[in-house]
Amino acid sequence: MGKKFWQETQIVENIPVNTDTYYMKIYAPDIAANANPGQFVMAEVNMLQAPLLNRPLGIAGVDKRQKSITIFYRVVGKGTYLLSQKRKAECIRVLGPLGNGFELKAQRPLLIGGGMGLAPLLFAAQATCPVPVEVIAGGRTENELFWKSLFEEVCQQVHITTDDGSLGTKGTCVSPLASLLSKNKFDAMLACGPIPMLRAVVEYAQSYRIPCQVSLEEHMACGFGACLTCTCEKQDGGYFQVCKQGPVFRAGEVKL
Amino acid sequence: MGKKFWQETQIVENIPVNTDTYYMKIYAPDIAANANPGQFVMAEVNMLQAPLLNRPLGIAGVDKRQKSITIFYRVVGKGTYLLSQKRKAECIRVLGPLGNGFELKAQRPLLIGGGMGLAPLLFAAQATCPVPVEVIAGGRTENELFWKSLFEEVCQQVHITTDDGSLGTKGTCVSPLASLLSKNKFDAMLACGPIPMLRAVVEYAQSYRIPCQVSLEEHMACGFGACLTCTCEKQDGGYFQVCKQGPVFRAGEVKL
Amino acid sequence: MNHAAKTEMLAVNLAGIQMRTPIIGASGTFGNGEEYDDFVDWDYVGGISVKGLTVEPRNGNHGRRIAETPAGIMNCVGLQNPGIEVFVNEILPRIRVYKTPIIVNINGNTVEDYIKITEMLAGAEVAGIEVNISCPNTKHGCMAFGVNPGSAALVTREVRKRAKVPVIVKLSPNVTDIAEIAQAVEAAGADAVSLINTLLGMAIDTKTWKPVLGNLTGGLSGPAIKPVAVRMVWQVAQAVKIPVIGLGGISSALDAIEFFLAGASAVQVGTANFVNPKIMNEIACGLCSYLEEHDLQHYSQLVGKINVGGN
Amino acid sequence: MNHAAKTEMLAVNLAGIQMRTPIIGASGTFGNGEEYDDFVDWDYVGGISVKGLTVEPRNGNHGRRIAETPAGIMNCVGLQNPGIEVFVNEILPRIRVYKTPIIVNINGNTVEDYIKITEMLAGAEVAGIEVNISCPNTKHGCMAFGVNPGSAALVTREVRKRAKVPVIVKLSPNVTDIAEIAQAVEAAGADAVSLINTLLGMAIDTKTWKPVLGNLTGGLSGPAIKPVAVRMVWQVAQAVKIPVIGLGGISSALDAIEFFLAGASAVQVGTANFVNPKIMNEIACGLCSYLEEHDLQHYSQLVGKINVGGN
Ligand SMILES: Cc1cc2nc3c(=O)[nH]c(=O)nc-3n(C[C@H](O)[C@H](O)[C@H](O)COP(=O)(O)OP(=O)(O)OC[C@H]3O[C@@H](n4cnc5c(N)ncnc54)[C@H](O)[C@@H]3O)c2cc1C
Ligand SMILES: Cc1cc2nc3c(=O)[nH]c(=O)nc-3n(C[C@H](O)[C@H](O)[C@H](O)COP(=O)(O)OP(=O)(O)OC[C@H]3O[C@@H](n4cnc5c(N)ncnc54)[C@H](O)[C@@H]3O)c2cc1C
Ligand SMILES: Cc1cc2nc3c(=O)[nH]c(=O)nc-3n(C[C@H](O)[C@H](O)[C@H](O)COP(=O)(O)O)c2cc1C
Ligand SMILES: Cc1cc2nc3c(=O)[nH]c(=O)nc-3n(C[C@H](O)[C@H](O)[C@H](O)COP(=O)(O)O)c2cc1C
Ligand code: FES
Ligand code: FES
Repeated sequence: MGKKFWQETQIVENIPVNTDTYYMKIYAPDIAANANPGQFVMAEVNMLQAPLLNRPLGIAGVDKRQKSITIFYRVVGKGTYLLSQKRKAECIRVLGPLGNGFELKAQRPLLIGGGMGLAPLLFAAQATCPVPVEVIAGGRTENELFWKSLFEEVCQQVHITTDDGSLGTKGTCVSPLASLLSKNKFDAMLACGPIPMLRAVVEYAQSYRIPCQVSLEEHMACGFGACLTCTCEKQDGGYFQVCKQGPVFRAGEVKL
Repeated sequence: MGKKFWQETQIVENIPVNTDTYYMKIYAPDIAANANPGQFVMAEVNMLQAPLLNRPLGIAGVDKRQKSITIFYRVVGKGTYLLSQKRKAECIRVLGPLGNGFELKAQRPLLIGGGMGLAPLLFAAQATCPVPVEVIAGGRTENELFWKSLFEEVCQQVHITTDDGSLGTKGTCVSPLASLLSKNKFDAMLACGPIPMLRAVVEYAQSYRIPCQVSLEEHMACGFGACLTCTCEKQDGGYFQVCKQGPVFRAGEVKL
Repeated sequence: MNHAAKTEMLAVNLAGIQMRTPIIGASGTFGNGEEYDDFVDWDYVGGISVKGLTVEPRNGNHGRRIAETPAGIMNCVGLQNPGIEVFVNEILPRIRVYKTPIIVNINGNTVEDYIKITEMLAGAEVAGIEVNISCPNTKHGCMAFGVNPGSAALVTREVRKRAKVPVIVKLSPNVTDIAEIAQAVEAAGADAVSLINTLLGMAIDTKTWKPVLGNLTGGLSGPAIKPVAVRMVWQVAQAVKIPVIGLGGISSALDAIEFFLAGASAVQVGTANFVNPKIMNEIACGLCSYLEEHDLQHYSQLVGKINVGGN
Repeated sequence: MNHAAKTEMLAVNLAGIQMRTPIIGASGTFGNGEEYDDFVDWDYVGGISVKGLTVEPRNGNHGRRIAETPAGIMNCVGLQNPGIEVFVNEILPRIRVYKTPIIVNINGNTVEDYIKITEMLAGAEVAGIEVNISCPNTKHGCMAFGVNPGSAALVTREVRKRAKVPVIVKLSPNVTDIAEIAQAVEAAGADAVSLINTLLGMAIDTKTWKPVLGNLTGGLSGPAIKPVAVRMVWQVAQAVKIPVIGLGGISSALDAIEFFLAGASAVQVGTANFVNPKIMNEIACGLCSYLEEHDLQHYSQLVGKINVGGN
């Protein structure tokens, strides 16, 4: 983790991209200048009122010219609801960039993301470009896959899956893996999404011997290593701090 | 206190009238139909979050045609700040009408109000019309006296005072009393404002033997008689509940 | 769901008190019920624990009685009440018409006070007595009884001996070991316990340097204290066999369900009534919907069902 | 106000520890200070109470460790730490560069643990020892010591005998009479007391019927508990002569001032650091402005100055 910044700043844009998901752009020069794909920010939702804690949100991209960062968030509870109510030009405090991001040295990476797990992968895809990136983007229904066009801008190939088959292949983002892995020779897999999905991805990666990185989520109080509440189990006993040693881990390091 | 209504309703308008004071119109058919001048509502500020409690606000008027009530409130803390952030058409829950209002049988009443104390008096003036009403409206500076034109619509005479002399007579709303009372023969005095002001008004009323009613403020949890937290001292020992037996009292009843 | 289906899911006989729902208005926050008559459907109010009563009328505390705190309130009403006689002769006849069990919350400075008030209730048609040994807002007695197993048991025993109705003992959270005190009052004959009363708190005005409340300290209630209340209900439910009535910060059906899972056979709703005077009805309905969604026939299927093994 | 003026208003010698401000980072919430190096100006950090240490390394609790509550949080970290040796040899040399007093928060399951850890600190350059007898998140010991005057005194005495630096004893709020325990540790030689640690709480997941936290219960902290903390600081400050360090929910200068008025000679800031990593600096500056507005030369002019007479 490099230098972290606590920026008291402004919302540039906060607009819905579908029924429950929002796109937010925040003016944050220091964070934008230092962010790597896979890192996240802690965003204030209701400064020291209820709910109390800042919310962890993956950085989905930076605009170095506008000195801003972008995030995508789904409204799932009070904190994200309050975020969604904030207006353009409203003040917000945001802390970042936090955690360790992805290692992006591969020449032929495969990105696999489910739901909001696609947010950090978008940034990874942008950063990897012009190296050819392939992505599997999974969601519950078509409605969730506003991601498609975003990834198409920066990826060589975008595979879409939906639980209900309303767009792309019917199934989860794990479904296309078998055929993709047997067809192409990827030299890295980057995954972000729910734990059962990560488990399945890691199994594939191991059987094809492809180095795999996973990005985890845990409940966090501070986001920068001070509280020890965001633990995940090390493969060899003891705990990692997800916010500091993660959120991106090499597949073999952590118990999923 | 008559029947009380808990209305889950909508904000019709919420607009600033000066730097720290807002005018809010709330659609509330049952409250509008039953409200008397001097009564108040409890308005939700942040439903069961922090701050927890509803806020007492005097009813400044009703629009029977639009089935709405109007209130004026000054932003002094978190609750009123949150109210000020609410938008047109946003939901709000509001409880009322609460408490006992003014007795309005006089033929020549004098109304005396300081600051936000003018809110219930505006409703009283409207309700008393066409009986000729005279009002002394006091504030700290000209900026606070958006009340002037509102009262001019319904009063025979409006006397303005400001602490700094920026509008009307320099002084408090008590200053003009001596000369007004010696000139005219009022048969009722209705006062609302800070305690020291009320004390002074009551003294004048007593020396001129004019029946006087005062409207009090106290910190309230429920607003409808259930919690016993809003007490003021009875002249003869024990306590009144301001929300239920008040907020309007006859001058002799309460210790100020 | 229709009305009959709902009442079937929620009816309970609690330590001898027959209630239509397990959701009771908490003492001091539900007035004598009358104040809520414009708002609630009495069919879904399991009972009313009336404002705390004493033998003689009391004026309550001087000065400011309420302060807001983060996600809570502090009060120091100090048991303002008209005395037990006025209650029995004037108030009780008025509120019996709601046809919901009336539980009388009794308070005293001495054991004799508790004895006397119980005797004065002998002929009254009330459903139960709640012995408050946990009020933090009076100078003498009350909370003092509740923080010591011996004195808690003593008061319980004397009241139980004389009471004609079930006796609920209301416990103070301002103690090291609430389970020990619950066991003591159980052994002394309590038919049920209710917990928690308010946590003792304080606020100081940084403008005047004076205490915000007239009585210096006050009782903290509301959502802020819920985690402490759930923990204590869980501890007490494991320690005693008599029913446990849980309260402290309940303001939604999910909150109530947390208390049931922790082991409460019924709940009381306090501070939340001030913010939403219909909340008890909303909790009852929310509880029914939850039961339906989870294919449960009766709320008692939740009671004590916390799954503590293997996280 | 310039820097020199501010430090003059805030400097204090607390029970032998020379501090630039009376605002200390609370144990377990300020890491080892390093985590905050990007955010704070160390000149305004009165001291660091490091994350609780034990003789041997500890992994901490399994499962979820944090839950949000209304205006608060509950944690069950369970004293995850690298052990005292690693602290002394690796961490301490790194954090001494901040030139702010390092207070070592020590924990044990037995009196022998406390003795051993104190002895292992004998050669270390630390400013003070904070004896935590109030951690609610470990299966054995710790809080058990803090809820009983006898055992609290015993631990204090043994640590005091061996410590080369001032000894602060951190008290548990989960007790009937915190003043009694404060007096016991004072008599046993404590140089200061700090209070409060977290309130023991619990939350149950209504979806899974399991406890939300991996350790079933957790420690409640944050603004929600502030009224309880102010009350306890006030009670303890009247009962003892040694300095009292107040904490519990402090998240603004006005909050800190409330604790000073109640009798605290210094304060610690905990949970608020998570929400605003610069909060300790903001509190220091806010405190200076308040002093200036009130024509005060030093914050000690606030300490214990609550005006309880005649509301
Ligand atoms: C490193 C990291 C990056 C993240 N990036 C994104 C992102 O880019 N976009 C996005 O929409 N979300 C992201 N999340 C998840 C996001 O932080 C939570 O959805 C948010 O904090 C929920 O807040 P809330 O108040 O709305 O919900 P709450 O009311 O707090 O909770 C609603 C539900 O979500 C669960 N939940 C809340 N926080 C977490 C968490 N941290 N981990 C797991 N479950 C949780 C709760 O247990 C509960 O079931 C990320 C989380 C982490 C740890
Ligand atoms: C019957 C009644 C009618 C009222 N009518 C109006 C009105 O028409 N317009 C208007 O602007 N205000 C009115 N008030 C006052 C209004 O209720 C408070 O200003 C408001 O509740 C403050 O909430 P807050 O969260 O913004 O401030 P807080 O943060 O709660 O408090 C800010 C400051 O105001 C003081 N304060 C808060 N509530 C009260 C109260 N109830 N009585 C006295 N002091 C208080 C606090 O002690 C504190 O010093 C009325 C009060 C009562 C009791
Ligand atoms: C204003 C007020 C008055 C109270 N008076 C009493 C009382 O007279 N007797 C009693 O046993 N409890 C009394 N209580 C405590 C409540 O019954 C309840 O135990 C406590 O508020 C916790 O529940 P809650 O968080 O749901 O409010 C009072 C509480 C409040 C807020
Ligand atoms: C995540 C977390 C970890 C904590 N760990 C410790 C600890 O190791 N030792 C200790 O004495 N107190 C510990 N505490 C308690 C705090 O130091 C403090 O007493 C408590 O949180 C109340 O203060 P606050 O409300 O400002 O947070 C911890 C608190 C939190 C939130
Ligand atoms: S969230 Fe605090 S250490 Fe990770
Ligand atoms: S505010 Fe509750 S009784 Fe008056």
